[in-house]
Order: sequence, then structure tokens, then C-alpha cells
Amino acid sequence: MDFGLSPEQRMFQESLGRHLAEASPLEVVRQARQPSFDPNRLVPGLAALGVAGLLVPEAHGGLGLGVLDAALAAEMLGRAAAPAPFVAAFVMAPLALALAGSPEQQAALLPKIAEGRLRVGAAFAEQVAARADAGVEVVQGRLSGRALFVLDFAADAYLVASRDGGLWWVEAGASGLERIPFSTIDTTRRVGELRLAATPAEPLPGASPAVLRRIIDAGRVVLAGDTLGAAQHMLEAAVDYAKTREQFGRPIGSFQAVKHMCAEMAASLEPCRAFLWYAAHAQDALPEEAALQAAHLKAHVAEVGTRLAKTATEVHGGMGFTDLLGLHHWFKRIAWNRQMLGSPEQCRREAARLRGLAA
Amino acid sequence: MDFGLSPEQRMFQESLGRHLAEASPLEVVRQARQPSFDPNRLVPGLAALGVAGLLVPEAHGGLGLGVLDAALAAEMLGRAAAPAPFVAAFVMAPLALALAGSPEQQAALLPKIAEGRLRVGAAFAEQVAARADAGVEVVQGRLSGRALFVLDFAADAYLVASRDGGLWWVEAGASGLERIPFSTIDTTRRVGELRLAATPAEPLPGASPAVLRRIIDAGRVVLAGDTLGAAQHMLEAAVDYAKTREQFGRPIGSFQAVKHMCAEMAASLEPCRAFLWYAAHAQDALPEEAALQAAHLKAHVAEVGTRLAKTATEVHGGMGFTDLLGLHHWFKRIAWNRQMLGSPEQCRREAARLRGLAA
Amino acid sequence: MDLSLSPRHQAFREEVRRFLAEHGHKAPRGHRGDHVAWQKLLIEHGYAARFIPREYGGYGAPPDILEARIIAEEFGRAQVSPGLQGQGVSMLVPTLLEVGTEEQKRRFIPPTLTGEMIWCQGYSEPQAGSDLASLRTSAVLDGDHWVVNGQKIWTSTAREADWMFALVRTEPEAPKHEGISFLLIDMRTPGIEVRPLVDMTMEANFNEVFFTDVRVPKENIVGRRGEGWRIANLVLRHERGSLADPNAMMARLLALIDLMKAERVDGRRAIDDPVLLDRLMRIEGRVQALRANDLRLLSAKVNPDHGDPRVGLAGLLVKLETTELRHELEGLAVDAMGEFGILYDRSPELRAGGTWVRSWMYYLGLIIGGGTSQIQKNIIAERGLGLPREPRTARP
Amino acid sequence: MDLSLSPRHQAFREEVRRFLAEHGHKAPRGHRGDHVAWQKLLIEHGYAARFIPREYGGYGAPPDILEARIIAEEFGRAQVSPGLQGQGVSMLVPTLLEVGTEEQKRRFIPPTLTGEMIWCQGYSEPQAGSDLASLRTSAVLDGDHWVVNGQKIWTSTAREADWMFALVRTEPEAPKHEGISFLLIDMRTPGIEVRPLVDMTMEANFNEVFFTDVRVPKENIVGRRGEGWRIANLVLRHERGSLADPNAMMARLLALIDLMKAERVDGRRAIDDPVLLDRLMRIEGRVQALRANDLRLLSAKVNPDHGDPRVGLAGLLVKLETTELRHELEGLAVDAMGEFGILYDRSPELRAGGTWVRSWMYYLGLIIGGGTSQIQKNIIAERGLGLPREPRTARP
Repeated sequence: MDFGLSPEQRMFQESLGRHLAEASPLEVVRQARQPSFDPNRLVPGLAALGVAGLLVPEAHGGLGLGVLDAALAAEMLGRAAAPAPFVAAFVMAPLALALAGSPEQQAALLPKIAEGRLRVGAAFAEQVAARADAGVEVVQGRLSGRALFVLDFAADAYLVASRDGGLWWVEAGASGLERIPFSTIDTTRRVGELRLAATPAEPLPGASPAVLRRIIDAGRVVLAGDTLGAAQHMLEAAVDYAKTREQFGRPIGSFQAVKHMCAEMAASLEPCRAFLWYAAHAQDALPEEAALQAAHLKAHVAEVGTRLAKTATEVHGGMGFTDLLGLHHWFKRIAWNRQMLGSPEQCRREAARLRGLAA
Repeated sequence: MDFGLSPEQRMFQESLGRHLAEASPLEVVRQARQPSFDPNRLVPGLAALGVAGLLVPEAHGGLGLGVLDAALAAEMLGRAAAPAPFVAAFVMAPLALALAGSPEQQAALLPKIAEGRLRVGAAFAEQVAARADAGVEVVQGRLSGRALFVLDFAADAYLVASRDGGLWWVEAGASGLERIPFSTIDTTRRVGELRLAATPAEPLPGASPAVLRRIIDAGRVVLAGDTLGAAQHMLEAAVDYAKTREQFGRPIGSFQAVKHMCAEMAASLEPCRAFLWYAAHAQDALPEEAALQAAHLKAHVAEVGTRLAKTATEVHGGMGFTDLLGLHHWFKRIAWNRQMLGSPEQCRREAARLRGLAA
Repeated sequence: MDLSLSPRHQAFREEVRRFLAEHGHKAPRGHRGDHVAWQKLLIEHGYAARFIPREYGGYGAPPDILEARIIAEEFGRAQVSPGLQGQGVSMLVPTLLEVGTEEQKRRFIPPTLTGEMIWCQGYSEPQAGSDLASLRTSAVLDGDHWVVNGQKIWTSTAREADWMFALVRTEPEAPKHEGISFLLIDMRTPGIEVRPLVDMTMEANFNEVFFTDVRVPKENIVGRRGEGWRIANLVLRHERGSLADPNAMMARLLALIDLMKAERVDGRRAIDDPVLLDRLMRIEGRVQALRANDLRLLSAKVNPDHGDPRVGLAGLLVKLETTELRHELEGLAVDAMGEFGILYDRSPELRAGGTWVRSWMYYLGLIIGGGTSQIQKNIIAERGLGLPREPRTARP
Repeated sequence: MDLSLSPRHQAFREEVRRFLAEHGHKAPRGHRGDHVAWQKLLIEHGYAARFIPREYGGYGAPPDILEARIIAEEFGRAQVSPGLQGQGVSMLVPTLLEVGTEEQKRRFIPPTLTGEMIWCQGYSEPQAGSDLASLRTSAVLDGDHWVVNGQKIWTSTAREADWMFALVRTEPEAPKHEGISFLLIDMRTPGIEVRPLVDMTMEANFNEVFFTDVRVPKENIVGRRGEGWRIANLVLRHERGSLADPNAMMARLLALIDLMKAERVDGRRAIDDPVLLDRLMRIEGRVQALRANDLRLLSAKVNPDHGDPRVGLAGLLVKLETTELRHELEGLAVDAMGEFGILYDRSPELRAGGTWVRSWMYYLGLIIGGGTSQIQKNIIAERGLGLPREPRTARP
């Protein structure tokens, strides 16, 4: 029995962390909001480290690892607030292809994903929380409708879940496809709307509600990993600030109020790490628990992260509120993760259903 | 415009406080759990101060005052954790008789209530939250069924609300009436069950759902007043303890953590005072707001009180947990008030209904 | 307990309503319209600067808190601008009335009241956050001028302002609270540089102001040398309460209810989600508590013989409780919208211009600004409850 | 990441199950049954005192944390008493093994393991709560005896105990942490008075113990004079974690779910109230987080080369988070029952013997006891995050 990370996993996190410290320092995080910023700028570097191919089977040029490894990567991306695609492009998309793609689709697409040459967005929002005027219908093998909050929107192609539980591959240049980018408070990741009007699309033959469930659950775990990393960054920033900033002639970290704010942050956050490991491992190895763990994890980490983001900002005083330290990018990353692929209330409702406690 | 207490109201509170400091010191609060303790022992003293007749019209020997005055009395009773009947005996009962009693009933009963010679319990719990096997039916003018959590249970007679919205006067010695006292964590007030089997009862002719509503709302405001007083006592006890108890060579109240616990208690509690005044005044003078204010007040004060009771106990450290200081009597009083006549969740659900936001 | 108005105040309310019906259409809306002309009209009729003496450009009515409240309520209900609310009118004018020289009053108050002279406040500094009195910006007397060097931060209207009222250190040898003076500085003086300070809303709601050998005429000091801390505190107390208009919070709550009726997820309106509805009702209960608390504070001002011993405490808690509650209220709106809640800028599908998530962040700034929640709790514990101050620390 | 057990440990689990199937019926239940006989049987088979050397009355197996966990899990699942868990076994025995003399080990450990010698702990004093090291109970050497005077409090099994292990001040001139010694005191010695201490549950879960000229043989000191603080801290660390069995919390959560399925208000089961269900799911998520955290701690103990740099922090937070969460969990049960939730004693209509509301109060005691939440936060901030200690205060 070994509940912890392997030396390889630790080394992978460390090297990814070092890479991001160089490739995505605060200046780059700031630049991400400029229209001129290429949202896929970090992809080649990530691909070189294997991040793009984490979930791609070795037979298709990837590392063939699991959701746990993806969650560990997400933690480092969140920690750096890295302006890069990940949850859709390198988790949900390869997982979907591996689970539901035809051998031809897998052979054609997975190697390119692993190399970082094919960036894929994921349109699953309506499967999680349906909005009245959105959703994608299939008519004679073509797609029509609206898909909102498509993740990793700056993509070459999209995986679109249709209302009937199907999964479709849609090229960015397909006919009848209109792409409408959204702006959110988080400027490091792209979302948007796909409008489809009899748009040609290729079905993934193995699609089923159970497969969709697994993809969404993996996405939830990965977003929780991102929040864990972002929150860890904010906690460490707050602790460092508290040690150096002086007021009333002493470091503010020697005031019990500030100390206790830091202690409360750490006490609530640190168990999220083991929880992430467990829930991610469940996606890979404990199928009977996987969905429940993903729902609980997503909700719990979102609540802890939201409170922590507020507290860490307060510890920084006015500086936390300004753009000078850039702390708000992490605050917003946590707020964004909270709402995507299921809000805490919704995840808890689903957890209750999975436990057989609600209809 | 004058939003505050009159000099008479202030004086009334002060004299009641002085009286209770003598008549109900901690030793008496402790004694209340003994079987030999007369639960109506404090009634004559309260009656002499006018507390029993607050809501009895002057024509019937009372003071003819309003729910606000009752709430102010409740605050002082809660503050002393006084082992005495009040919410049913001297608020809900006289209000019910004044609103729905026949002139004969009023003339016969109200003066005795005001004199403290007639103690009345109130059986309304099923009107607030119905339990499957409880409730009182009327068959040929007689009552049958179970009434749970009858307030001020050690009584000479009971006002019983029946399922059809009627109100009934039942003598304690009536035939077919069985009285089963309950034990709760709060040993200062008595509740119990009435089992009725074709028990003779006298109807109050003016009963209606609207009248029941007013009686329950007044009860809610008064319980909130009791919680305010009990919480105020706990806050003051915690502040006094923090000023005198020394640890690490200084009073614990000079530690920021303890200071901030006290500040949070005060900041959450003090607005409850104005809220109580407003909601109680609404019962007397603003009928269109009365029910909503009562529901919101009951829920809000219960939440503030529960958190405060926990925090004040923590400030006292181990001493707060023991019986030595008796602090737990106030803790339990607050916990008891929270559950009676509508829990916070239930009161908020009702508030939403009253606001037209829920069915 | 009597929440009714006297016949005189009822008549005054009618008068305000008549004025609004007749003149309301002239009011500026947002950035459009002539603010100065409107302000002058309001002063003329006594709906702005009502209680400021006539000789300083005000309307000269005797102070009456209920009249002020009636004006605020009626202008709010009619959604008409109640005139200037800036720091010049709300903070500098009361300060000058209390401690200014006759000449300062005559020179500065009238144009401030009309909006022809715009002020900013220069208190905070980067190294002096919660510990405001440790400020370092220095003013050294050189002939007939103070020479000012240093930096201010959190200056909200520095770019528009003609003048700044500032705290500067004039007595470097004195204990820190006693070395500060209150200075009026013309923003066009050479050596002043204003830099916008972008905050987490990605807007520049505040600025930094840098002073390099800025020469300020000697007579522009308010009060005596070293009295600045005391003078600033006279008015800071007002600021702590001014964030806390419970009527504004109630209006915001009503807007949230409308939002929750409009947003649908899985075919269900947000308001029909019992868990969100419970959160909403929790907040409404707290808003009601703070509204009642505000009525109590108002009533104590109206009735000096109120005999309410805890009303001081009821005032001290307002900043803490209001900013925290408001942040939660705005946060519930974000949650009720789900993914739509975090849309921003001019995004497609944006609800209400993104004001909910912006306010959610802005109110986190207000929790911090003007004394963080930690400082507020110190104040409540020490002034409100009489708990001992932090002991002096031993020098190592 | 591998949550499976080795074949050896799987076989051990089977062995435990076979033992339980064969002997489980002999186990005492609550106060009934022969605890000493059961304990001896357990030691004989290696399910109690498993890792204690044979020469001191234990089973003598090499330490193996997973075996310990398997025993705990299987006994828990079978609802069979896992033998003695008191402070003698959990705190004194490890202390003596580490710092006791050979004679102390041979004299005290064997009867403690069998339950024939019962211990209580004498650390806390009325004037020394969070500041435990400021204790005042004195022990003065007089010939061959220590003469003990003073008072202890929060002594949980003082009425049943044969012996007490206590901290006493033997060096009044030394700095406060260095003047304390660790003493073993026979509770039958003249001059000891035990008074039950009733707490908010109205039960006497604790006691006060008074010492008046109590003579303790000189050799009953453990370790050297002045080493008591260090010795006590060796074991206190274990106590902080021992309140935190997440399996017990999960079992309690399942019981809460059963309760919420059974309780009905207005014809609706409590579990069908979406607001209560949301609170339940919130708590379940937090329980899951703490279960995973516990697995991590266990794994780090099993694998000394775990390379997990933050596992220390993960251990420091357990007491704080577990006791607060448990108090909330029990409080939700009270709320789910409504008025029935506060019934107590032997009231008619009482649910589950009143355990929910009793536990709700008892866990408030545990939040306070063994280091209040405030002390826990200091520890997390200082040891876990490296924040500076409170500065020494200046003497006035």
C-alpha cells in the first residue's frame, strides 16, 4: 500500500514547475489578455515535456498515464496561472478519443495531440447544466445548435457532445460553424460559443452516456487540481508577504490575526491535496467510486479555494487588490474553475444522486 | 420619528433585570433541573412587576402593551436564563384570548393571567412543523390526538390549536387528557406532550388561520428576544473572562485571536437588537410586514446566537465546557430557542413564501 | 418607538417630490449632463449643501437629519442624481467648517460645493497601510513654503482633482501621531505626478501620486502643525459609515432577486433552486438586521437624548458587517449565474454589463480599504468592548 | 499510488477475521464482560500490545503500521472491542519504553497492558490552560520522597485509576519549561482527593485532583529532574492525532444519513429537504478530504522514504479540522430532528439515546481540550508555515 506520489510523479511536477517558472512568469500571465497574445504559445514547450501526451496511449506516441498525472500537471499549471490550454485539449479530448474513437480516429488524431500540433476544444457544458436556448441537435448526421462555454476555445477542432449523448469531431473550419469568443474575468484561458448550422461532423463511434460521464469527471478532477495549485500559490504568496511586510514595527505575520488567517488557509487547503490524489486515482483505478469522488472533490476544492482566495487577498491588504502584484490572476483562475463543469451546489446535488439520496 | 426604546421601556428592562438578578441567580438556574423545583416559582414575582399582564388589555387588569414590550421582557429573561414560563403563558395565551376569545372568556381568564394565578401552556407545534403521528382533531366538539412540544408545559390549562385552524381551551384536569413531560438540554423551561382522547375543550370563537399566524409570529419574536438576551450574557461573560484570565503572562483578551472572536460576536449580535425592535414593532404596528419580519428575525437571531454560543464557550476555554461557571445553561437556552416554533431553515423557507419567491 | 414622520417632515417630503417632478429631467445621468449647473440648482433649492451656512455658499438651513434622509430617499426612488457626493463635499468641507480659518472657508468651500473645485484625498502611503500614522511623505518649511516629498496611494480621484487634502509629516522628531499636519495642495503645482493604479477589476479606480520638491504656500495648512492626525480622525469616522447605506444594499438585493428569476439552468429558474433560495433568504435576513441597525443610528442622531448606551457599538460594526455582507451578496449573484457569472468586459452573453462579478471583486477591495476587517475588529474590541490594546513589544 | 495490500497483509487480515469469528463472542460489550480476560486473550494472539516487547508483557511483533490498521478496521467492522485504549496504554507505555528505567518498565508496563493497573493523566491545571508549561503543582524532595502539593484538572479517569502520571514543578528557579519533572503517583497515597467535574453534557467526563503533602517515592520520577516537559511532548503529539479517526467519522456520517431518512417533518423526510441535503453533502465532502489526508499520513508512516515534504503540515491540521467538522456533523443531526434534536436525558420521544446532541456538546469540549483551536492555529502557523512567534511583550 502506497498512498502518495511516485518519485517519477514528483520529478515530473518539479520539472514542469521549473519550466513554467521560465515560460510563464508573471509578465506572460499579464500579457495573456492582449489580443495579440497567442493562446497556444506555451503548447510546444508543454508538449516537449510530455504534458500534451499524458493521456495519449503509448501506442499513439503519448505517455499513456492516468488522470492522476493529469491532475498533477493541472496543479502546476494552476500554480503558475499558466495561459495555456489543458483541460479540454490534453485531458478531455485524448480521453474521449481513447474511450470512444474509432481505431482510425485514434491513429490519425492522438499522435498529433501528443505532439502539441492539434489543439482540441471541448463542448460539454450543456451536458452538465443545460441552458434553455443552447444545446446541439443531430439532423441527418450534421450538427445544429449552440454550444456554450466551450473549453480551450482557441482550437483547431472541437469535441462536441450532442443532446442525445453522442460525441462529434468538428473541424474549426467546418462549414456552418461560427465561433464567438467570450471574455471572462480569467484572461489566462479561453472559452466561447460554437454556433452550428448543419455543420458536418464526424461521430466517435464508442460514445455513450457512461463515456461522457467519465470525460466530465476527469475534467472536474483536473479543474480541482488547477484550483489546488492556484490556491497553493496564493497561500504561499500570503505567507511570504506576512513574513516580510512590516506594520506597527513588526512583520504582519507576527500578528495573531494574520497568523490565524494563514493557518486557516493551510488547514483547509492541505487535505485537498490528498483528496485530489485519491479522487484522481479513483478515475484510474476505482470505477465504482470515480463519479462520486469527482463530484465531491470539485465542490469541496471550489469552496476551499474561494474562501482562501479571499483571505489571501486580505492578507496582502491593498496590494492584494491592485494589479501591482498580479495576485488577482490566481483569484480569478479559482473563480473560473468554480463555475466550469459544475458549480459546487450542482456537484453536491449530483453527489447526493450518486449516493442514492436524491432523485 | 423615533426608532428606539422609550424611557419607560428602558426602566422596565432595568427593573426586570434587577429583579431577576435577585430572584434568579445562577444557583436558582441550576436548581431548575431538580424534580423538586417548582417551574412556576418565579411567576408571582414576575406578575408583581407586570410581566404576566404585559399583553393583557388594561380593561382586564393588564398593562395593555405590545409585542415589543414582551420581546424586551424576553431579552431580560434570556439574559438571566430565568427558569420561568413566558412565551406561552404570558405572550401567546393572552394574545390568543385577546384576539379570538369571547368576551366571557376574556373576562374570566385574562385577569387571572395578569395576576399570575393562571398559567397557560400553548400547543402550536403541529401548526409550524407537522409530525406524522401528531396533530389534534375535533370530533363532536371534543379533541383527540397528540400535541407535541407544548410550551410552558407546567400549566393550569392549555391553548390547543387543532388541525382545522381552531383554538381550544383545555383544562389541565380535563378528562381523557394525559400529560407527558419531556426532558430537553435546557432545564430552565418545560415542554411536553398532551395526549387527548375525546377531551372536552372550549373553542375560542374568533380563531382563524390569520389569528394563529399572529400568535406564532409573536412567539417567534419573543424567542428571538430570549436568544438575544442569552447571547448578550454569553458575550459579556466572555469579554469579562478575557479581561481577567491570564495566560502566557497577559490577559487573554490582549491576544488578537481572542479579541477578534469577541469583536465578531459583538458585530454580529448588536444589529440583532435593532432587528428585534423593528420586527417586534412590526407585530404591533406594521401588519403587512409582521410575518416576514418575524420569520427573518427568528432565523437570523438563531444563526447568530448559535455561532456566538460556540465562540463564547471557546473563549472560556475548558471552564466554558464545565458546569463550574454554568455558562452552558445559556448555550442550551439558545439551542432550545433555535428549534422551537420553526428552525432557521424552516423560517427562511417561510420568508421566501411570504416574499412570493416560493410556493 | 414611532416610525412615522411629523407633519412638518411629511410636508417636506411632498416638497421634494414636487421639485423632482418639475426639475428632475434636468439632472445629469452618469457622465452625461452638466453636473455643475445641476448642483447649483440643488443648492439654490436646498437639496444640496442644505446645512452649510449661506456665507460659504450653502443653503443655510438648520441641521436636520431626517430632512437629509428624506432627500436621499426621494432622489433614490426617482433615480435622480442627488448632486455631488465626492470627498471634497463629504470630507474636506466638514473639516474646514470645524477647524479651517475664515479665509480658508471662504476660499475653498463655495467652489467645492458647486463642483467647480474637485478634491482628492492624500492619506494612504505604500508603507503605511493599516498603520496609517506611520506615513512618511514629508513637508519641510522653506521660507513661505512647505516643500513636499514622498508618495501617496489609493487616491481615488487624483486625475480629475484640482486640489488634494493631504496628511504629511512636518515634525520628524515627534512621536508618530504628533508629527503629522493637514495640508491643502494644488494639483497643478510642479513636481506632482499622478499614475493610475489598476486594480483587480482591471479598472483604475485609484491612483498613486508622487511628490518631488512640491512647493505649497505656508498658509495652506489646516489647523496647527502636528494636529493633522486629530483633524483627519474627525472626519475619517464619517467615511467608515458612508460605505454602509442599507437602502442601497436593499436595492441591490431586489436586483439580485430579479436576476435569479431570470436565470435558468436545466430548465429551472435560479430562484427555484432551494439551496440558492436559502442563501438568498439568509442574506435578506442580514440585510434586514443592518437596515434596522441603521434606523437605530439615525434615530440616535435625531434624538440626542436617546439614552441608548450601546449605540456606539452599533456604529462601529457597520463597515465590517456591510462590506462583508455586500461581497457575499454579489458572490451569490455570480453563483446563481454559473458560468455566465464570470463573463466580463464586453463579452457576448454578458449579464448586466458584468456589474455583479465586478462588484464582487470591488467589495473585496472595500473590505480591505478604509481599515481592513482586521483593523475593524481591533476597533470594535478595544473601543466597543474595552478589551486591552496589543501590548508593546519588547525590543530584541 | 497503490491502495492494494501485499499478500502478507491480506493473509494477516484473513487471520484477524478468523480470530474474530472464533473468539469475538467473548468480547466485553460496554460495561459488561471481563475486560482483563479479553485483553489477555488479545495480547496472547497479538491483537493488543502487538508491538510491545515480550519481556514487558507484549506480543513482541516487529512494528507494522498496516497490521495495526487492519486490526482496527476488522475489529471496527465486526463491532468487537479492540481491547484497552486508555491513557496508560496509549501514552504512559510509549513514554516508559522510550525513557523509563529497566525497573520502571518491568514494574509498570505488564499490568498496564492487561488492564490490571489503570492510569490517569495529570497535566492540566486550573491556572495553566493553553499555557500548560506554567503549571504550579510542586514537588519538593524531602529525604527519599517527593512531597507534592497542588491541583490538577481535566483528569478523565481519576476515579477509576490506580496510578497517575503527572507533570510537577521540581525546579522553581528554572525557566518555566525547564523546571518540570514527570512523576508516577500511586492514587491510594494519603493526601489525594478526587472531585468529579460535571461538564455541559451534565456528565462527569473529567475530574479535579487535589494534592496535599502527598509523599511519592523518589525513584518514581521518569527521566531526569527538569526533563518533564520534553518527555510529555514526546507523547502529546500522539494525542493530538488520536481524536481523528476518519473511519469513525465516516461511520457517524452513515448513521446521520439513516437518521435523516427516518426523520419526517411536514410529511417530508429530512433527507429530502434540499437545504439539509446540501449541508450533508458539504460535510461528506469534507469527511472525504480528511479520510484521504489520513491515508496520506498512514502511508508516510509505512514508507519512511515517502519524499512527501508537506506531510508534516498534513498532520498538524488534523486536530483542528476533525473536531470542528465533527461538531458540525453532530449539529446537523440536531437541526435535522428539529425540536426532537434537543430532547435529552431519558425523555420520551428521545432519538438514539440523545447521543447526537450530547456529541454536539462533547465535541465542543474537544475543540477546546488538548489545545484549543486558537492554539492549534498558532502551531500550524509557526511550525507548519514558519510564521514568526508572538513577540515577547514589554514589561510595563
